[in-house]
Amino acid sequence: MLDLKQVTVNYGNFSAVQQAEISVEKGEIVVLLGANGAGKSTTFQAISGLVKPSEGEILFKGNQISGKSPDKIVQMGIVQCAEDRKLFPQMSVEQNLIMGAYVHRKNRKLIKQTLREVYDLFPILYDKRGEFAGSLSGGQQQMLAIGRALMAKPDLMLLDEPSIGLAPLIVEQMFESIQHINKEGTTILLAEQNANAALSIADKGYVYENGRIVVEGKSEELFANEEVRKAYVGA
Amino acid sequence: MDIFLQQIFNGLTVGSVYSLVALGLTLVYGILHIPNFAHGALYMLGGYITLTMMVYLGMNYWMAILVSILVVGLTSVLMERLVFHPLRHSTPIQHKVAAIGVLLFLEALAQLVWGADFRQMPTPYGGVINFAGLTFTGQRLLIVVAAVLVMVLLYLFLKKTFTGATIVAMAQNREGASLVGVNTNRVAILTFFIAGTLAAIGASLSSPINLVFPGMGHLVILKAFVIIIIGGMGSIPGAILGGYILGFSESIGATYISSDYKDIIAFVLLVAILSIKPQGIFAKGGV
Amino acid sequence: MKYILDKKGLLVVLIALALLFPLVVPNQYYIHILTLAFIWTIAVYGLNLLSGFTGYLSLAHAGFFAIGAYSLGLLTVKAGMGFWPAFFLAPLITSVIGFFIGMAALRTKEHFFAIYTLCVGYIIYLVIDKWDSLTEGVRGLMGIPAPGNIGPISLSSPLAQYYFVFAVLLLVILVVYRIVHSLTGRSYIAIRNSEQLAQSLGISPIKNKMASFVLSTFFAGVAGALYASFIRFIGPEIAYTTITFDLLTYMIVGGIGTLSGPLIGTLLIVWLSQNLQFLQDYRMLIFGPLLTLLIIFSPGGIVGAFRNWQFNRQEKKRLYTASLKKQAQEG
Amino acid sequence: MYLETRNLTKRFGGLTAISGVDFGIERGKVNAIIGPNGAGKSTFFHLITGIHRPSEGEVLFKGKDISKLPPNKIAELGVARTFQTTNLFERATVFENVVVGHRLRTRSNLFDAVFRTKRLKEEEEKCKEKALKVLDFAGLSAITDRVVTNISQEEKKRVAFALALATDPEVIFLDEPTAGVNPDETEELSLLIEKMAQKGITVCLIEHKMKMIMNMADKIMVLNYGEKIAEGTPEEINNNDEVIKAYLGGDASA
Amino acid sequence: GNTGEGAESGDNNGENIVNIGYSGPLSGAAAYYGENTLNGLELAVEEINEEGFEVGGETYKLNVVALDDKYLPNETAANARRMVQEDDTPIIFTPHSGGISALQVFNEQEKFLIGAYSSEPAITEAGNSLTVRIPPSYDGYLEPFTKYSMERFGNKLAAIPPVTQYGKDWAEALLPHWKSEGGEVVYESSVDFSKDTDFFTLLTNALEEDPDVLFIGGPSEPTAKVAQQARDLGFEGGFMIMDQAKLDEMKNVTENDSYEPFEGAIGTMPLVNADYPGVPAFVEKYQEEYGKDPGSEAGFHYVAMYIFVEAMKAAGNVEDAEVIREHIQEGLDNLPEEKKVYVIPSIGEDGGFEINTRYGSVEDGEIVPYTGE
Ligand SMILES: Nc1ncnc2c1ncn2[C@@H]1O[C@H](COP(=O)(O)OP(=O)(O)OP(=O)(O)O)[C@@H](O)[C@H]1O
Ligand SMILES: Nc1ncnc2c1ncn2[C@@H]1O[C@H](COP(=O)(O)OP(=O)(O)OP(=O)(O)O)[C@@H](O)[C@H]1O
Ligand SMILES: [Mg+2]
Ligand SMILES: [Mg+2]
Repeated sequence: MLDLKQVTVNYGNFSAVQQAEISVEKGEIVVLLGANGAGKSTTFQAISGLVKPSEGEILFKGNQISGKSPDKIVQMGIVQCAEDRKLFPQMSVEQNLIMGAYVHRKNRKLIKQTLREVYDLFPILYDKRGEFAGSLSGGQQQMLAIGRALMAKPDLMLLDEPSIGLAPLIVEQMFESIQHINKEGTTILLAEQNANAALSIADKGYVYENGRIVVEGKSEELFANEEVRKAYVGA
Repeated sequence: MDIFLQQIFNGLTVGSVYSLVALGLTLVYGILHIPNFAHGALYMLGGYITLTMMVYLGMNYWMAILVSILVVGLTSVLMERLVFHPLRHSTPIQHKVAAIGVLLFLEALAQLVWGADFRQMPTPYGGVINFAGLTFTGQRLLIVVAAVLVMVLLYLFLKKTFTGATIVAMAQNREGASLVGVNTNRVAILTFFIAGTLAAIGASLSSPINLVFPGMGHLVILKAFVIIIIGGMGSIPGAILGGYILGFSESIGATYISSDYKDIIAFVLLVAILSIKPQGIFAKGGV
Repeated sequence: MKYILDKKGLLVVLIALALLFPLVVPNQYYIHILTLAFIWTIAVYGLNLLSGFTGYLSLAHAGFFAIGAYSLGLLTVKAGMGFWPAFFLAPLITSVIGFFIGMAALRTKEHFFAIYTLCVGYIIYLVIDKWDSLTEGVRGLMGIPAPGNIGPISLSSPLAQYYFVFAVLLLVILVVYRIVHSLTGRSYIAIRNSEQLAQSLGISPIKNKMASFVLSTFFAGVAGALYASFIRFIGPEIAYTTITFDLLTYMIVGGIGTLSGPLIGTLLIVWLSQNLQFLQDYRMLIFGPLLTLLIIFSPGGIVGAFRNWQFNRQEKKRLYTASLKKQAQEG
Repeated sequence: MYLETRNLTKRFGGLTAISGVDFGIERGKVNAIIGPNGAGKSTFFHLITGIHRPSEGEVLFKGKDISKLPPNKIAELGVARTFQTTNLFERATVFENVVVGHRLRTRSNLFDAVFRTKRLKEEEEKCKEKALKVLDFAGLSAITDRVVTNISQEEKKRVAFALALATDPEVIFLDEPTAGVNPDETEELSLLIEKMAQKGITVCLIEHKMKMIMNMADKIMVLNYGEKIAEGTPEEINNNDEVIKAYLGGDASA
Repeated sequence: GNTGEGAESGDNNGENIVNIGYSGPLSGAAAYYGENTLNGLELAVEEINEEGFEVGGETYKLNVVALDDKYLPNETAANARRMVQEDDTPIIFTPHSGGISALQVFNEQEKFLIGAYSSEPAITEAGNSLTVRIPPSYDGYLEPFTKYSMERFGNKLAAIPPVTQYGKDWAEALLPHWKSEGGEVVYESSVDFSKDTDFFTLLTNALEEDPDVLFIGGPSEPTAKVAQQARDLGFEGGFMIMDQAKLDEMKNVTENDSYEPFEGAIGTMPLVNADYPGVPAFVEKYQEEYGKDPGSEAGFHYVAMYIFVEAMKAAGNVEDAEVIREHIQEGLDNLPEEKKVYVIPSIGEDGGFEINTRYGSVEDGEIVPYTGE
């Protein structure tokens, strides 16, 4: 479904991602692991079209998408849920969600229905639907960000560290939700530091180190890998 | 009593023009996150284009305004593309200086093309209407009615349409908007176009009661700044209300306090408001 | 942070150039232009201290400049005071007024501060303009004396004034340099960076912001007083926003928040706008776009561009040596 | 009690972010605050460190009410803090960032700056020494001259610690000091935090990483919807039903 | 200084060139005014250069060095320094009192004449020996304006002059005179054309006092707007129009290009309607060149340039400002009749041209000369 071939991203002189090779199959949950600054978010930004790779190509369902603008990429079915959420703070929760369905703006019925699905998934958002997004706490905002991404009915959802700064109970719920979303048919590419939780729901993983992918494999393989265990699972 | 009502009407006229200009300014604030110092130049351009269409090409008033809307809108868009878009990652202060550059350029251009003198814009609505001891002129009534109409339409557009909502959304988080699939370039272009439109309408409506000249933008732009602060930057209702507040405070202030000091009244009012509420009266709330 | 002016050698060369200039090029016009440019530079240093180092963009600067100029003008012309006492009082009066305005203005932040001060500047202009009985209003104030003699040295010739203004400028640069490179200056920069963080580090924002604001108005007052004694005629237009925008432009073009930026920016823009004079009425047709392009292609101003270049070079070097080391270790 | 809050309450409009919290921080210990997102933990810190004024109640530091003091005065009393998001001066070096941290222990003013007085020179020296010392303590000696933009997230966190330490605090408040840091580095950061505590600095931190909290904390308070729902040792908290229900969930080791 | 060997008469293909300086607002809000003044100057120079003029056996031509000063005195000073230094200009024209004041600081040392276009009294009161004030002082208008308006309309006056210094000076001279003639000033305020977007507010207040006559002025076009809006608001009295505004220019911005709204107005005689000998030729040339009617500022600069040239001829010197100044009266005397766009018999003690002013009033939609009878 998604293939990154030899993708390199530079910020000025500095090379944040080097020759990344990633492939995601339909229906999978794939996780990118790595320390801070390893290059996970940069990879996501490249896929979403927010930064331009200086080398390599990105294929989505066989079509070249690198160099396309972010809105085109969303229309093609890739939606990112960014690390810093990027909500519309002065709009209500519901308006945020509706904006998420921007690509389906012609189809009011679909929007209504998806909205109901999202509220079912995150009831708290329903309770707070009239409040400004900016007044939610960190965890609630994260749910809203995921909910907003779901509103676009993406084929592939990119989740950048959804568990950051969330309480353990919420993290648990979050991963359950992600699994649930995946079961509904959305392919998921996830960046995480919480390797333990992430690998337990993922099919496959890639480990970044200083912008390079150093290890890749099935979740079980990564769990089994001594190096990875020591560095990221922390057990 | 008569004079009071007459001054209320006078304030309404001026306030309408202020509101239109301030609205454009406040909309663009959402994209740039700074007040666009070159907005006054668009207003000036609006006056000249309408004038040129009427006087040199013999168009009727409304056709001329339409052309003016298109030309000024496109100029505004061009300004976004050539100046503000490349500067989107830089700090507000740089925007300000770049905008000053644009302003100097447009004023010099107007002077080159149309000369530095005052021009009179003809109006088909020159008639005077006396009613209940009050004096209206057709043009003044037109200003008030047209401005209100334009503002209502704009408000509905922003509130009720998806495209309108994207303008609001983008004002709050540009990257967030692009992540939900909004073509942010297009929205920026649209916003600048609307701002240009509002400036052109404002200028075309008010020029017949004033004059057209290269410096005419200065008349309104500083006041528009005051307005969007009183109204809370980026707030649409704030800009509308602020425009009328300023219009009234000028006409009433000139009558009951002093006409020589009416400018000071407006600015002192603003400074007082900000001293008490550093975020402006209508801060928060968005659209 | 390696500022260009840190390099003592360069500084000495520049000073020598400025000192020798009138002797090598005895051109009244150039001397006049340079003297004026130095006066603007002093004002820009004030603006930069507040806007560049403390992070509060003031748009009332021309107002304070005018207060300095009018203080000197009124004290000498109307109160009959001698030049020197008036010259020392003028910046003090400016900073006292600055103090009270700062108390109110500094409650606001960011754009609000910018627009607040824009309005304050406008009010200052209106007051000067309307208060005829004191300021002579639109007529302007005439007959301001040139600087009085210092002992046997006369300061009335343009050349003497050039050196006098230059000396004041050097003093201002020295003072700004020392402030920026002191704990006080670091506190300002900390506030610019994050007021909340600075405050939680025990730095009092209000005290430091006030000090920076007052100092900034003080320099504006010095520049204004010099202006009044140099042009010897002042009108309300020196308080107008266009002058503020000029100062702002000088600062941005040179490089905001840098030590040499104000000097470089002012000299460059003054030079440029004089050289575009042949275009007469259409000067702004060229100047406007030039200014905009400069900002687009070098947002950090001239000094900023230079520093970026320097920074990138060092960074490349560092990466290069790091990779060499790595190779050596691996090899 | 060394530092305590009494009936501390903070309302934002209609929302009560903190309601009637009584909490005591013990000297020389590691105190932790946990709770679900939006429980009011950061707000609680803001109240103690003066960024917000309480709507009700008071904050007593060594018996003195500090709830009406501005943050800088509180910092002078020896209360330091870090923020949930690190905001350093990206274009300056690590050293330059930290040097200003000791400013509050110096007296030199504009006059000293302009005339380069002896006092200024001495105090600058003092600040520099302090900066080097805390950088060394934070394990950053090797990168003092690097520009902050170019260092890693974990290093930035350490710089933020160093900055707080440079104020010579008696007590330090850390808001999610290890958020967004991988497990390996988390461990190293917790070692650093423990080292602070050993040095005699009272530590109070907000964290979601339970394993770390359970290992490190001497005392834990749990907030939920702005209210204190539990307080006690790690074991007590771990076995508190209400806490499990509100916060920890089934698998507490996540 | 220009004490060197007359670089201004430097050979240029065997031609001797005298540079004439001009510093005025060529950009910004006052650019229109600046351009008008410069146009008059340039038109005169163009004519003079067709033949050149002879001084001490040599033929000279003129060259105008015009610099923009944006109305700022410091820029005027810088421009003058430049022109004196680089072009050795013996005369520098400047059309605003701020600039004039800034030049008076050093023009005597640097030895150049100021062609001062400003009726600000302080310009001549300063006692500067090298300043020539070109426009007439407005004192001459007070008497006839007052007389005419009082006789025709009544003695209640509302004064709304522009906020410029000129407007203030005018008002300060006019109002006492009006009162001394038995009139009453019922309203007094000022209008700022650079800031006011609409004059209805001001006029509503002024007309509330039921005046017989309005005193207005400023640039012609906005002044016309004020008059017209006063009519809109039902004002039926007369106008006294400060000499800066010209009735003919005011007419251009009316709805149907007529004097009708200004019925009963008294102002200076529009240059195009004046009966001075040089007017017809000048107006024709000016229209040809610039496609519009000349205003008085153009006319004055035109005639002043001729007078200076005549003075140079009389002095037998093109470079020494002091000598030229001494011969200005001769220049006035020698001015050819056909160049007399204004008739200026003499230059006063204070360095100001003394002019016989003419007045015009609007009666039945026509401009008629008013002679005071
Ligand atoms: N806009 C930018 N300009 C310059 N460098 C950048 C930029 N964005 C990221 N970087 C650098 O690129 C590298 C990779 O960053 P990235 O955000 O992709 O890492 P990450 O793996 O997502 O880390 P984290 O866990 O902190 O989210 C880092 O060193 C970062 O400092
Ligand atoms: N300045 C403010 N104005 C209005 N409401 C606020 C403000 N600051 C915080 N809140 C609200 O107070 C509540 C507590 O917020 P706080 O940031 O203290 O939570 P937290 O426990 O730190 O959460 P997290 O773990 O997500 O950081 C939240 O509902 C938040 O939306
Ligand atoms: Mg990331
Ligand atoms: Mg928090």
